[in-house]
Amino acid sequence: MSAHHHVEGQLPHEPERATMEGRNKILGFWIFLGAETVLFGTLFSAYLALRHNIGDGPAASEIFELSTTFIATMILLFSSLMSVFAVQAMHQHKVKAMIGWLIATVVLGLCFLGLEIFEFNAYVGEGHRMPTSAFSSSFYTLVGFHGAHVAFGVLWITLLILQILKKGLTVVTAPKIYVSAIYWHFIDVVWVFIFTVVYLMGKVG
Amino acid sequence: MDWLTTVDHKKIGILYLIAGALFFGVGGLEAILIRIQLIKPMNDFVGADTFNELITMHGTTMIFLAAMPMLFALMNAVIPLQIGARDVAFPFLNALGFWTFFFGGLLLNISWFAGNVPDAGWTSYVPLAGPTYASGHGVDYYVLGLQIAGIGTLLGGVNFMATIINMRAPGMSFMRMPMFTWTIFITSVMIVFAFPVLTVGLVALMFDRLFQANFFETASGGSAILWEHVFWVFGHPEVYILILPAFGVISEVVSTFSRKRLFGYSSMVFATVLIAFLGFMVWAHHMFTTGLGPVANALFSIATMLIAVPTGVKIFNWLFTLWGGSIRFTTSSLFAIGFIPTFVMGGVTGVMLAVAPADYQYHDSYFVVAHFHYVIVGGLVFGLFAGLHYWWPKMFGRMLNEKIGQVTFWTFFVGFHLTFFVQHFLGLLGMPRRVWTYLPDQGFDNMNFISTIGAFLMGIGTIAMIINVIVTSAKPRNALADPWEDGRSLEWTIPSPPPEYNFKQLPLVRGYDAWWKEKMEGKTEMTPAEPVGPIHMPSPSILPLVMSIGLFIAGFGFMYDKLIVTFVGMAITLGCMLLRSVFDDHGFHIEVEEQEKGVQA
Amino acid sequence: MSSNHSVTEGEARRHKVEGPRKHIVAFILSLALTLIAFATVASGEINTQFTYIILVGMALVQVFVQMAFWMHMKDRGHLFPIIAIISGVVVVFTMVIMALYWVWW
Amino acid sequence: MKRWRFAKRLLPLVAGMMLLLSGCGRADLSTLNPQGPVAQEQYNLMKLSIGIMALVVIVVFAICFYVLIRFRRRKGDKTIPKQVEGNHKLEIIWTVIPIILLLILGVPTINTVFGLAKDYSDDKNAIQVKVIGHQYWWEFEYPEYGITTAQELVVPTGKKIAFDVSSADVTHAFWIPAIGGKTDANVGVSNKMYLEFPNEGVFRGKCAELCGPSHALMDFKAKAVDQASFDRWVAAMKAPAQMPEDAELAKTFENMCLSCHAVGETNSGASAPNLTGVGSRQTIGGILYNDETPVEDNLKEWIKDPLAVKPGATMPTAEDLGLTDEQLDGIAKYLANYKLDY
Ligand code: HEA
Ligand code: HEA
Ligand SMILES: [Cu+2]
Repeated sequence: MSAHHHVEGQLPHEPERATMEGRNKILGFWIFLGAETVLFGTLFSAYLALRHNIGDGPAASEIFELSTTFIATMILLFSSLMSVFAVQAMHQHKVKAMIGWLIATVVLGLCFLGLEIFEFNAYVGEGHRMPTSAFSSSFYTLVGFHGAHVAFGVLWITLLILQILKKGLTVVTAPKIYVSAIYWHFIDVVWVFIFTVVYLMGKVG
Repeated sequence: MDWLTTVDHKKIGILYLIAGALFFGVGGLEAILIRIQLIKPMNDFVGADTFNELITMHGTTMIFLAAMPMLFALMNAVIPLQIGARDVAFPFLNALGFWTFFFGGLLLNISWFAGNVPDAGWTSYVPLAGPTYASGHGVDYYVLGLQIAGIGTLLGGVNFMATIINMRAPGMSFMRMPMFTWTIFITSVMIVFAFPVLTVGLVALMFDRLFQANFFETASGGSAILWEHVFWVFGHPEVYILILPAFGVISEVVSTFSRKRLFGYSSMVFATVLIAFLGFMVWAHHMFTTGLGPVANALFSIATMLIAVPTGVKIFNWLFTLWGGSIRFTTSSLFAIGFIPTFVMGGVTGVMLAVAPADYQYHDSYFVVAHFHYVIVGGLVFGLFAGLHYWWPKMFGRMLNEKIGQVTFWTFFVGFHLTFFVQHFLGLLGMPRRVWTYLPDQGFDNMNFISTIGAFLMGIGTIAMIINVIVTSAKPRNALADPWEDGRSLEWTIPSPPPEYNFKQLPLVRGYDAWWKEKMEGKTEMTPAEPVGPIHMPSPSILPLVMSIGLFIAGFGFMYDKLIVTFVGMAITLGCMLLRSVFDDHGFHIEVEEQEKGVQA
Repeated sequence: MSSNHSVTEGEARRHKVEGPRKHIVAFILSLALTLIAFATVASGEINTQFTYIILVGMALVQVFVQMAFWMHMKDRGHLFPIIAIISGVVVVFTMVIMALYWVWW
Repeated sequence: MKRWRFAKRLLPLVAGMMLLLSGCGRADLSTLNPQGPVAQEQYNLMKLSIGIMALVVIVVFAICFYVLIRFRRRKGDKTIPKQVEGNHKLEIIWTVIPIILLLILGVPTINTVFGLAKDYSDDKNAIQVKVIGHQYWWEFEYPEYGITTAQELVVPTGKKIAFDVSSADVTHAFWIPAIGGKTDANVGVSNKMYLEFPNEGVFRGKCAELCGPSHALMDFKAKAVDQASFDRWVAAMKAPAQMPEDAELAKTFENMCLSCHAVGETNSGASAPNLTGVGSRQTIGGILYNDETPVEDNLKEWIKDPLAVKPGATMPTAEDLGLTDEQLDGIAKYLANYKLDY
């Protein structure tokens, strides 16, 4: 009866875990995220230690434009949701829907990047550059590292969309989609902290 | 060519060994030059600048480019075999890790030829290593070289963590893993959580040096102490990353050559985990004199001392493994047995250093140099020698010559104690470390002379080992599968050296010391856990090498501010990543008939 | 055989129906938490110490929610991911404490 | 052959070392020969810890040797020893005993940490000294007296000396081994510590943090004198600067040297060591001993080519300054005779 569920070529419910390679990839990626946690944690520590050392430059509460970052936060949150939907679509083997969600994720990611570039640009206009003060250096490094992660994520997911279009959803491509989704959520989680610790707390003083 | 594209963990292990040995030679040569300079007061064998370059490169090379890769050599050579796997979880990443390490190390050492050598100590404290006081490119080599090599190490850590979690043979639960596998597992965990800290520190230093950032520039509100924190948050776990694998080697060697089960296996596991955990909580013991205040000093003192307890558990467990055993003295077991008292001497001076007020006296004196060479050379290097002699037949199919091995051990052992024992007293008598010379008549002269003599003996020991390797490589490959006859774990169940796929059939593990258990029940091989069948293998790839070359080129671009070069380098690396992502590696299969051939060859 | 069949079928169906809702709830929760944090700062009425506590609290809850639902950490078979992240967090925690400790005292 | 020669050379050396160790090193340098209460306290901790460590090492060595001798494998021995899993009683013993030993060590450690962290910077009875590390020399400022000296710290016996240690360029560390442990000289922040000098004498000080090529040569002296002598020294330091008698030479000295250095009250806050009374210091540059070579020669050697004495030093050579030999001799002579009576 159920034999047709397991015919050659039919994908299991969770295609990302179907092969040893897939399971390795997911586990390895989680471990990598553990390392990333420490990476961002160190950047946060440096930022926390230096954020009041503004030298001759502007202070956090003077330059931060909360409305922009709030919108950016919303965008990133929303794109995280899109990415969850993509994985769900994958589990249901709805390839078209999945690609749709992924495209939404990427587009929102690009919007976020655009906003961030716009924001940095404004700060630089106000004399807040990398060499301005210890605060500015640690700020740009922390937020810039996050931005670089977003940019990498956008490229990566775009590439995956192309691969899916070419090769379809298989036990080889599925783990990549799954892993990239986890990566995307992780970036979102980091941003939650950046928004809180850098922007909101910076505004409070 | 084969070697440039290999993704086979055994071959990568050998590559790590060759590169590590090469860098050990370089670091050792630097050590010899250091010791020659210090042989007598006011010596002018090398100048002050050169001396600082020598100690910096000696420390950096030895730790990152000699010790770490040789550990990775053993990890690669042994771990998949010990857990009954055909390869690591990510063979491609494994190759990539090796090549990035290698090119990072190369970049660092090219500094000798570029005439700009890092000279701020292996700890590169700012402001001395900052843009103002180290305006040449010396420290840039340190920053970029370590950054690139660090990527390789991090990849290795992720890889071995995943391998040990996911790739164990059927029946091998965590509490049945050999002790060496356990220590490598914990080491990998520590690598994963410690190296990103170094990455960030190096990024910050690089930004300061290349883009006028102000992390450590006190004039613009930066903090020099921040660097000390970041360095040691990484640096202290790093020293346990170095020693834990050695602990693992000793556990294996001691138990094999005393024909006894490892005493207190579960407490050993627990102690390893505890050491790793505490290892992350004690970094400020390198900063007692920095001025952190009495509360921090007191807390870090106590936390540091606590590490003595789990370490002691290990020491006594080894001693009681030997107790009641039937101890056979080979080069390998000599090094392991030499390790125990030597490491204890280094460990107890560590606890002395942990006494913060006394450390105000010891800190940055030769006492510290003595301490860490006792734990690093007397611990880690002895462990490496023990491990290399122990697993050599498994790696190369040939037994190392025992007679030359004994020469290696005795010259190295005696030379070691001669070199470093007196250094404790040099420190106590008031000799600071990192001094390129010293005035006569301060009570330092004789002991420095003794110390230098010892260093030469260690050099002779190392050369004996090299001769041994050369002599051995001319012999036929005739090592048995279980050449020490008392092997206990899975690597001794397969031919030496193992075929490409390691295990024709994955073994079924029925208990701790899997192979020993079968032997005791009179079996001559493991029970297979799967039928004979075609074996899937990953394809070799040149990409890891090319990617690392890309990073290497980008490193130069960063350093000399040539945007195009940076861009080309990064493009090569990213392009390779793209290729890797787009073209799936389907690998190939080794069919059953070929497997038969493989065994005969 | 047939029971096996119905299980998979049922599982798949549950995923279909329950899945999105769960994630939308997580999304709304995140949204709400962000808004609260934002409002706390924007209103500017509560004192600094207390604001910090609220902010960090909100962030932590939100991260927990997202990790559990979106990163599937509440699902089975995520023991090692949890260990990986928690160990990372422990390391980070000691560092952050140290950074703060040494700035304020 | 060669080996034997080594051994022959080594033997007396080893013997010599033993002698040396029993003497615990120079009294003005060794940490094992404490000359003040701070070093004494640290030495007490060192002795306690060495005692505990010796115990641990002896136990481990004893078990080790016993095992190695008792349980060696005889040739051809094929017996399989009993496979022991562990022994809870033993394992508890070697967990608990180290903990106890560490407690014995930990309690005095904490006490001393807090004891040595006492801050005397507001104490009226303590002498305040601001220590500033420079590449490669030490500046000592006495804010209460408004005087500044270099390379030779002068302190009265019997009083607490409260140090405020910082650096002008890179990290250094301020260390007088025989008197007490070191503290880092950081840039931008200062560290407090105190020392006491119960005995008169000159003690050797060292820089203990790598600070560049001449880190090894960044020595200084700490001279402890009695209170009366100290008062005379302060007075002499405050007296008007004594300039070269020869007007021409005075002019040269002023133009060439005082652009960086200072004597007396002139040019305070200078970027190079204060030269007041340099002739009566024990060393020139911290490392050229005046009791081995006459001060004047040392001064000449230094002024002629400071870089030859201390690689990386920032002082220009006589040639770069355009000093003639005559001027050099004159300045050296003048400085050699610039002595303080105290
Ligand atoms: C492999 C490397 C390694 C290892 C294993 C260790 C192990 C230890 N180290 Fe070491 N250490 C270094 C490498 C290492 N260290 C290096 C490289 C530096 C200098 C870096 C630099 O500045 O360049 C350094 C410096 C260093 C310092 C800073 C000194 C200074 O700069 O002022 C301190 C201070 O606390 C310290 C302490 C310890 C302690 C307590 C241990 C403990 O883990 C030791 C534990 C072991 C034992 C104690 C022995 C066995 C135990 C028993 C037999 C039980 C009974 C024992 C007792 C009750 C005491 N180390
Ligand atoms: C893994 C780490 C490691 C190892 C193995 C060693 C090994 C040795 N070290 Fe090292 N050392 C450090 C890590 C290490 N060291 C560190 C981190 C520092 C601090 C640096 C700093 O202050 O920043 C230091 C500092 C240091 C100093 C103090 C310098 C100073 O403060 O001024 C001294 C001085 O004696 C010294 C000596 C030695 C000696 C004699 C050896 C010997 O054991 C070496 C023996 C080996 C050989 C002699 C090799 C011989 C072989 C050949 C010559 C053949 C050539 C072969 C080929 C090319 C294949 N070391
Ligand atoms: Cu340490």
